[in-house]
Amino acid sequence: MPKHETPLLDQLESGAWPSFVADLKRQAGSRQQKQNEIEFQIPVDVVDDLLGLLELSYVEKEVHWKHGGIVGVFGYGGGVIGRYCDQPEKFPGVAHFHTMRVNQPAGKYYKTDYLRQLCDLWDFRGSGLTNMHGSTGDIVLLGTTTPQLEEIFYELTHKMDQDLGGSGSNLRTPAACLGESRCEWACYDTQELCYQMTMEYQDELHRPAFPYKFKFKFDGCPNGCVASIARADMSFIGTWRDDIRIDQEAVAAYVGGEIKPNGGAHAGKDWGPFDIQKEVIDLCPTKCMWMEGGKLNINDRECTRCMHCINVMPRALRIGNDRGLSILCGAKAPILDGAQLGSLLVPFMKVDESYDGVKEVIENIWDWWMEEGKNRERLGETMKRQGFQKLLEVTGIDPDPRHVSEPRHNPYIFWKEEEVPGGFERDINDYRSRHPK
Amino acid sequence: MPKHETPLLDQLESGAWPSFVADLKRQAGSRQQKQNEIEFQIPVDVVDDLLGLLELSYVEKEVHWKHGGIVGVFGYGGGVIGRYCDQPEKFPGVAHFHTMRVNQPAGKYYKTDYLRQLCDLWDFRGSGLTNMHGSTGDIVLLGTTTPQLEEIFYELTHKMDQDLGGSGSNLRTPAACLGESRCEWACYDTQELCYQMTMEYQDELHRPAFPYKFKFKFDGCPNGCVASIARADMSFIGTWRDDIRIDQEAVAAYVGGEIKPNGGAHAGKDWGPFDIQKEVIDLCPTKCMWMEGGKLNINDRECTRCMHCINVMPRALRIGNDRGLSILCGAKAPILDGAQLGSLLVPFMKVDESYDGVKEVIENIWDWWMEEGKNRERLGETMKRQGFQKLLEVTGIDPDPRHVSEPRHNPYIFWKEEEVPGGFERDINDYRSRHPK
Amino acid sequence: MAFISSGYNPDKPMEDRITDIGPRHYSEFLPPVIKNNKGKWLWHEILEPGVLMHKAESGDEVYTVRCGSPRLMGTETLREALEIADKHCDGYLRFTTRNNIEFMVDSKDKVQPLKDDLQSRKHEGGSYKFPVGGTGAGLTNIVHTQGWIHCHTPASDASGTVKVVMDELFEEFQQMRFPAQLRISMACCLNMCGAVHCSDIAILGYHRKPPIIDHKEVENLCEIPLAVAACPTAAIRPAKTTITDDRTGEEKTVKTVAIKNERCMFCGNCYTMCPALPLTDAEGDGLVIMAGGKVSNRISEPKFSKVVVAFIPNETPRWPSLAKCMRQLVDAYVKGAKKYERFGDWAERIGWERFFEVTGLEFTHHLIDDFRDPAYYTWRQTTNFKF
Amino acid sequence: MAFISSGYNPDKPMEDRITDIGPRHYSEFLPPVIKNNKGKWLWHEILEPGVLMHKAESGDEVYTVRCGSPRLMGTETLREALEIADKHCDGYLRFTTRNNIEFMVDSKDKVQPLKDDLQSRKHEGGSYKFPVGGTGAGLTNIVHTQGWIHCHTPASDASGTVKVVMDELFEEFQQMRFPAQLRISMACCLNMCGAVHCSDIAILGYHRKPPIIDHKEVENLCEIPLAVAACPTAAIRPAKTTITDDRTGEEKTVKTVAIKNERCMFCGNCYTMCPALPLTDAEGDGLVIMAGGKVSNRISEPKFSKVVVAFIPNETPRWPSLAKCMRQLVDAYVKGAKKYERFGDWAERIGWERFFEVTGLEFTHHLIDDFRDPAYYTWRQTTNFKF
Ligand code: SRM
Ligand code: SRM
Ligand code: SRM
Ligand code: SRM
Ligand code: SF4
Ligand code: SF4
Ligand code: SF4
Ligand code: SF4
Ligand code: SF4
Ligand code: SF4
Ligand code: SF4
Ligand code: SF4
Repeated sequence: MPKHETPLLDQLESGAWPSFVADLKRQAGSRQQKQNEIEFQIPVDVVDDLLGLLELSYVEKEVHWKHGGIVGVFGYGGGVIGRYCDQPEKFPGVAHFHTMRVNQPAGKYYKTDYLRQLCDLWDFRGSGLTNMHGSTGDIVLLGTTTPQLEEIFYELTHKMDQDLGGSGSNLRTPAACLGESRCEWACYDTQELCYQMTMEYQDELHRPAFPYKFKFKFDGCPNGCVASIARADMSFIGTWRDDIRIDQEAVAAYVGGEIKPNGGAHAGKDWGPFDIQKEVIDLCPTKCMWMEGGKLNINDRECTRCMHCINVMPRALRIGNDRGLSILCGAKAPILDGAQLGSLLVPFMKVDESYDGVKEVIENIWDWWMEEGKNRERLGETMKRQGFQKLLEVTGIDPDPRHVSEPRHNPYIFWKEEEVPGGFERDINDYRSRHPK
Repeated sequence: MPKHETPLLDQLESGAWPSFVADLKRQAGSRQQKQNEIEFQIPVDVVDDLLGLLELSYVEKEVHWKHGGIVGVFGYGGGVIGRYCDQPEKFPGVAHFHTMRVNQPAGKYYKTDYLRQLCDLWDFRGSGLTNMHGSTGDIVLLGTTTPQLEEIFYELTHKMDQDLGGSGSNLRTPAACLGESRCEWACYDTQELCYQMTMEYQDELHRPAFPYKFKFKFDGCPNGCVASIARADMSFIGTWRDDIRIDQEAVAAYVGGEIKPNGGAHAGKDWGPFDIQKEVIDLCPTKCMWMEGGKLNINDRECTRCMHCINVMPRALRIGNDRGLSILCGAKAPILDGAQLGSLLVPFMKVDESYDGVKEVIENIWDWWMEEGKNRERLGETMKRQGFQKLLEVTGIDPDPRHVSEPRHNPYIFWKEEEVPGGFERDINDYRSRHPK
Repeated sequence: MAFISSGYNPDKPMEDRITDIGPRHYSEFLPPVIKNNKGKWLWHEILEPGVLMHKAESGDEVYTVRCGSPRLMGTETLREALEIADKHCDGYLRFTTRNNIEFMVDSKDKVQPLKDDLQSRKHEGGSYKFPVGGTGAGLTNIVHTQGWIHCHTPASDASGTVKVVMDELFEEFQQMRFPAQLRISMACCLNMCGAVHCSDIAILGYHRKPPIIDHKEVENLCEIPLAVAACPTAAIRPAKTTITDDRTGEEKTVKTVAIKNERCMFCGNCYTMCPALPLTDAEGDGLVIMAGGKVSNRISEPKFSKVVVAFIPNETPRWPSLAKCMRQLVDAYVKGAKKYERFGDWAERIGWERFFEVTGLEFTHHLIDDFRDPAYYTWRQTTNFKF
Repeated sequence: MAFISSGYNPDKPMEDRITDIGPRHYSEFLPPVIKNNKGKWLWHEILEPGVLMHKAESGDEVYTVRCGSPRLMGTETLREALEIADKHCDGYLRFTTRNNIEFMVDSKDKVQPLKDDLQSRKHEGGSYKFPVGGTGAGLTNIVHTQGWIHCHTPASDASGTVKVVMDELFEEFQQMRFPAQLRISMACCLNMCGAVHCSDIAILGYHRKPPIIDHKEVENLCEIPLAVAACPTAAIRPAKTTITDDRTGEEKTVKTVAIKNERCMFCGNCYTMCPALPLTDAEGDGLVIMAGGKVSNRISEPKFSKVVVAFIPNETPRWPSLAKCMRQLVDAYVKGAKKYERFGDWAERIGWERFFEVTGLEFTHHLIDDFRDPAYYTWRQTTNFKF
């Protein structure tokens, strides 16, 4: 018997897609069932009350959570999102309903024993509800009470060897595509770099000292499977600078129809026989490919490594051998000044085991942004406000046409005094000697 | 014997391109020669002194004209640009050196008797120097003295039936491409519309009542030979909405190499034989053309009338029959807020002899801009500041996807109160009844 | 419910404290076939919707079966997934960047039983627990956010809208018959906790009424200068007003803020800084639909989604207008786009004037950019348009 | 030099006054063959550089011979052109929108004598008076402005720079061997009196030093609030300062303005409003080169020119660095562009990173946009670039 009637939510149980309502009900039921087995540290009916509160929102079409409260674990400035319900009398189970962000392992692989341990912990000390995963990448544990926060943290660190992720004005939990672990296109080890940078900057992750949040994301190649270019203050995207490796036999096999194009990604519809000219060569954005004597040719100097041809013929074309990454800066969601995609700062950098190159860029940027960034100003906005030139200056990177999609079209150039012979100070009397009034 | 030594300027007499220095010297010489024939009303050595002053600028690399002075003819707020030299002792001939703008005939055709009359007038009462023409389109008479302004105006109006053009915060002299007079692509009579609008708005042209300058330009087709889209607050650009007329025999003649492509515009270099596929069909920006059975086909519904195919094969392809014009608004040079190109406001309008449609748009825009435009704010800047929606509102034009190159990517929609059920006023107590603190 | 301590001593928080240990190293969690072949993959193939095979230099193969998930999952369902992983996959599984679950096996014969197992599991209401799909040129999971489940600023629910849209388009999750991959995202407010601003189709919660000012609370709850500074359009200024004390009935003057309603575009940023400025409103709140964004650099550059529907009301619980709109968008795309053509590339190729025609959506003044200087660059500065 | 009255009576300015009569109606000035066939033209052909033939429905033909002009012309030269028109063209001629002169005849046999006549006329220094050319896929006249000849704000001379560039590229004016038409423009200051902002190549006079403040004059000559408002970057604010009176030697406090030099980008807009803020400076002033703009809607949309060289000094009288730079730009374009490809379309196709390589121009920080919000849209938001 559900605690609250949820006639509206019930209508979301039908339909093929996994129903979160069904899931919540299942969870609510299991808590009821297990209340004798487990000494739940937060209300048994937490999920029932969540359903009730949600139903109220479905009826009223308004949110019923209060503006977040500041709660957390000692010494950390992030990792917990405080949340209180505005109808605690009706729904006492969710009067407190804080979220904990658990730093996911890079690439989001798990062993079941680890996750089971987490489930046990979370059933015991929390609502049992999770997001696998949050948008930033964390394991999100949804809903617990204030007294449990330290307990959970203690168990996570002591028993599971596992730390919290970020929230607040600090480095947020970095995330990576699966990269080399299972992808033939990874130009560097995204998981390892993600792990290393997470470890290197633990202090920045846990103790907010930034003007605002800051995100790292690691994509192994320009396909962008972790969408770093859209949602990371610093995006690390794999690339290469030598030639695409061509297996002409495999090209012939594609042309001959022996291998399905694009790894079979279009198999659900009859698109007709594969046409290398139409499907690859004509679609190459730089038009740097051609067939000659049955062989595929690429003028690699003109290739921008967009991945299209490689995506279409993974068995014939492979990324180059001289691999590294590009760094782009400033991506963010629209608040405050409009959304940004990452802007290219470092066209190419090799990744070595010291990670010195990467760290230098990161730290130069942070030094500047921490000095100059206004309160709640993302890196992208500081870049907009102070200019891309400033970013180059603080990172010691030379201006390069690769930094722009096109040169400025306004001629409003801010010359610096030291660049102009004679400087800016002029004497009006000297001027008037040549130009009487 | 030149009055001033001009060793630097002299170096601009060589070289193939018509030398303005040679021209100035010739003019200076002729004034010296004719000083007994003609009772010059301004100094004989005006051009000599101009050469001297210019040489000084070439030596010093600084301009020697003072900030413009306010001079003009009675009752007009424009048409004259006051100009005084900052070295009047050394160069008394150009102590005053005002410019008069004479409203050119649309399309800039002339009979020699008219221009000869103008030359006589200008030799007599001015420097004899002209710009044929100024950038806006006027005949520019360069350099006269203040007392001559009314005299010249009197002679222009009484003897030449000719008025001044614009300057200052008013309607500027409208200009047109040659259009139907000599071009097969004119979609409306640019000269006539230019003339009609000039006459209709004489008051606006001569008596500054605007926040800033305002320009009309009239292009007969999207080739834009008077560059209206780049430099007119309102650009009138011819277009059509039915089908491109195809002469298949002429198409065949082009394909067969009998007619040179693009009217022979590329004849100076061997580009190889004409290839209709590569040169026309593949370059069509909408890819709406194809050959079938030796015949050229156009899916006119998808054509954006970019003119390319017509430009390449003028004898085979002709503009449609259902012609009219598009109106674009807001083009301007970079001062103050950056340059603008014209933005499409009216996709299509027929031009009838009453010109009511065109006038209605113009006047609605002026009413708004005169009310809302700030001092020295061009229409384009008012549009930017108040939004394109406002322009639609004041002109009563329905929003249309043709108004945008793409819909907004920020979701920052300014809803109006009347659009939102229940309006904006809400009662905090009512809110708190559902959402206790 | 007795409090059971973990061992943590609130009086000595630093005792035994472990901090800054970071996440577990991913290598602990890699299935052997993955670990052995890391960095040595040669190519992959999608064997059928939801089933990938990756081939390594060593000759090894890993088969991945991907299945959908509502992301919002109780431990019950999660444990069920772990069970499956134990049963078929030696106790390993992973989650994708779009919240699908991936089960990996090291030989082909293990695929079918795994798949059958996953497909067979359903909730009582009839929905799949682990529907297999989400690969290739088809629909994958909708990235989304908290909505009414956990956040304080949403203008709509996330889980509900996602469920409705995935139900409407479910077939496509298990098919690969789109011209290219189609990425739908949902964010429940303008903060856009996701890559909603760069999605093929984005569903966005949006408020349409300016904040209500709770004058009694502003002074207590907010730093007024921060609230003022938070507003991107400078709609807010400090103000004073007279209020009646709830208890004493006395009038008193308090510091508060005033909002120029006509300058507000409802972003809620002031509310983030000041809890006394709530926005939520049954009639005001609803959804904006954006389309044509992308993230990958393939063929064309990454790009922002554009607003194509200014408002869809919150028709709980099944948002029929939303579902209909998504259907219109997807159908028009599938009908019109060429192979490999992403949604936005298709819209740009046919032109936005055609886009509104073929999708049947209405073009309203709301879709014309009027936010700051860059707005100009989205107007049409050419005579090149289609009738 | 006695004053000779036109008939105007300064004491009674309204007597006999004729105003608002506008320009002459163009139809008075159309040559008969043009007038007879207006609106009935069928097609045209460029017979050779500078010579056009237009064919009318009636079968009539008009032959146009176009020739260059420095635009800045004395009546002497203008009268010479009129003579030619009388001799060959029944007393008609016209000027193009780019300041070339066009002589029209109504039959083919009249073309050669006309052309020969035009080509034969030279100034003493050797330059042509009426060089025939300027048509088709070649170079035409440079649209330009006043420069040191007549304006008060130029940062360079217009006529001189134009002469130098046209001399350097003169051959191309009489040839049609470019991939497409090439439109060069010159404006002597940021006011850009021309379509410089949308030219294939643009030469722009640019100051690089903030205005000198003539404190003694500001109060007398300027409305300080207007000067303050004129500054697009808010670099100017009202101020007070102490000056010494020229005559009396007394110190007095005057109202003036102060300028934050580091916020100034030298646009000169303050000088337009306030003569006491001159900018001109021998070392500061010079040229900016922009490229890749266009006006026509052909194939691609009209677009702005981009800054490709931040500064070229005023090397009077023949600006050798300017000439060299123009040569580099034109040569690279001619070498690299495809038939029909305008300068900007070529640069975009090869990518700006290649553009700087093939033109040999240096890419400096000045070329990166940092003016206001739209600057962001010119940075590179993709990994797609060429090494
Ligand atoms: C939980 C999560 C959504 C989810 O359902 O997954 C989330 C939830 C919140 N986000 Fe977020 N953001 C989450 C990922 C993101 C992302 C995506 C990403 O990181 O890749 C973005 C867009 C990328 C970016 O950072 O720009 C994002 C952009 C924002 C913003 C806008 C920031 C901006 O600069 O535009 C805010 C507003 C703010 O910071 O005040 C915000 C604020 C919030 C707050 C804290 C609400 C607030 O105003 O204080 C939300 C708390 C909800 C709650 O009660 O649980 N959240 N937020 C995501 C974090 C989970 C995790 O750690 O894995
Ligand atoms: C004479 C002429 C240049 C020429 O050599 O041809 C000219 C000359 C001046 N222009 Fe211009 N403009 C001339 C066509 C233009 C054009 C081109 C056009 O009209 O197609 C433009 C760009 C288009 C536009 O209007 O945006 C143009 C944009 C400006 C501007 C910038 C306006 C803006 O909104 O960005 C200014 C500055 C101002 O108005 O204060 C300006 C100001 C001036 C002033 C009046 C100088 C000033 O700051 O007060 C110049 C007087 C020079 C003189 O002493 O003779 N002039 N001016 C052109 C007018 C001749 C004619 O009537 O035919
Ligand atoms: C598993 C995952 C990475 C991970 O670390 O979790 C992944 C895995 C693969 N991606 Fe991806 N992509 C994954 C998210 C993404 C994202 C991010 C997103 O959607 O938020 C993108 C960018 C989306 C965008 O542009 O908006 C992405 C853009 C691509 C592309 C570019 C496709 C395009 O047409 O633009 C490819 C290439 C292709 O599909 O041929 C690709 C190709 C692949 C390949 C084929 C790589 C490989 O060789 O193994 C993998 C299987 C593809 C498939 O599912 O059809 N992956 N891929 C993510 C699965 C998400 C899911 O559950 O659906
Ligand atoms: C005479 C003139 C109009 C006038 O009213 O004075 C004119 C006349 C013609 N133009 Fe033009 N255009 C004239 C200025 C322009 C301008 C304005 C400008 O440059 O300031 C443009 C826009 C330039 C731009 O896009 O930046 C212009 C862009 C065109 C185009 C588009 C070319 C392109 O590739 O984008 C064509 C079509 C063509 O050339 O095939 C064209 C075609 C023509 C044709 C063929 C039209 C016709 O059928 O008669 C005329 C002869 C072309 C030739 O000279 O090769 N006309 N034409 C102008 C001559 C200027 C000059 O002396 O050089
Ligand atoms: S971003 Fe590239 S390397 Fe990473 S998973 Fe996607 S395709 Fe593979
Ligand atoms: S990666 Fe892209 S740019 Fe390079 S050759 Fe392949 S399709 Fe062309
Ligand atoms: S704009 Fe069009 S109609 Fe006018 S002259 Fe040029 S090509 Fe002819
Ligand atoms: S006018 Fe342009 S868009 Fe139309 S068919 Fe010709 S080339 Fe194509
Ligand atoms: S998008 Fe907005 S409402 Fe939704 S979780 Fe993020 S901050 Fe909260
Ligand atoms: S909702 Fe946004 S725009 Fe409106 S007042 Fe608040 S901060 Fe300003
Ligand atoms: S561009 Fe500047 S300097 Fe040149 S004429 Fe125009 S206003 Fe004067
Ligand atoms: S020159 Fe321009 S930027 Fe500099 S102070 Fe004057 S108005 Fe401002």
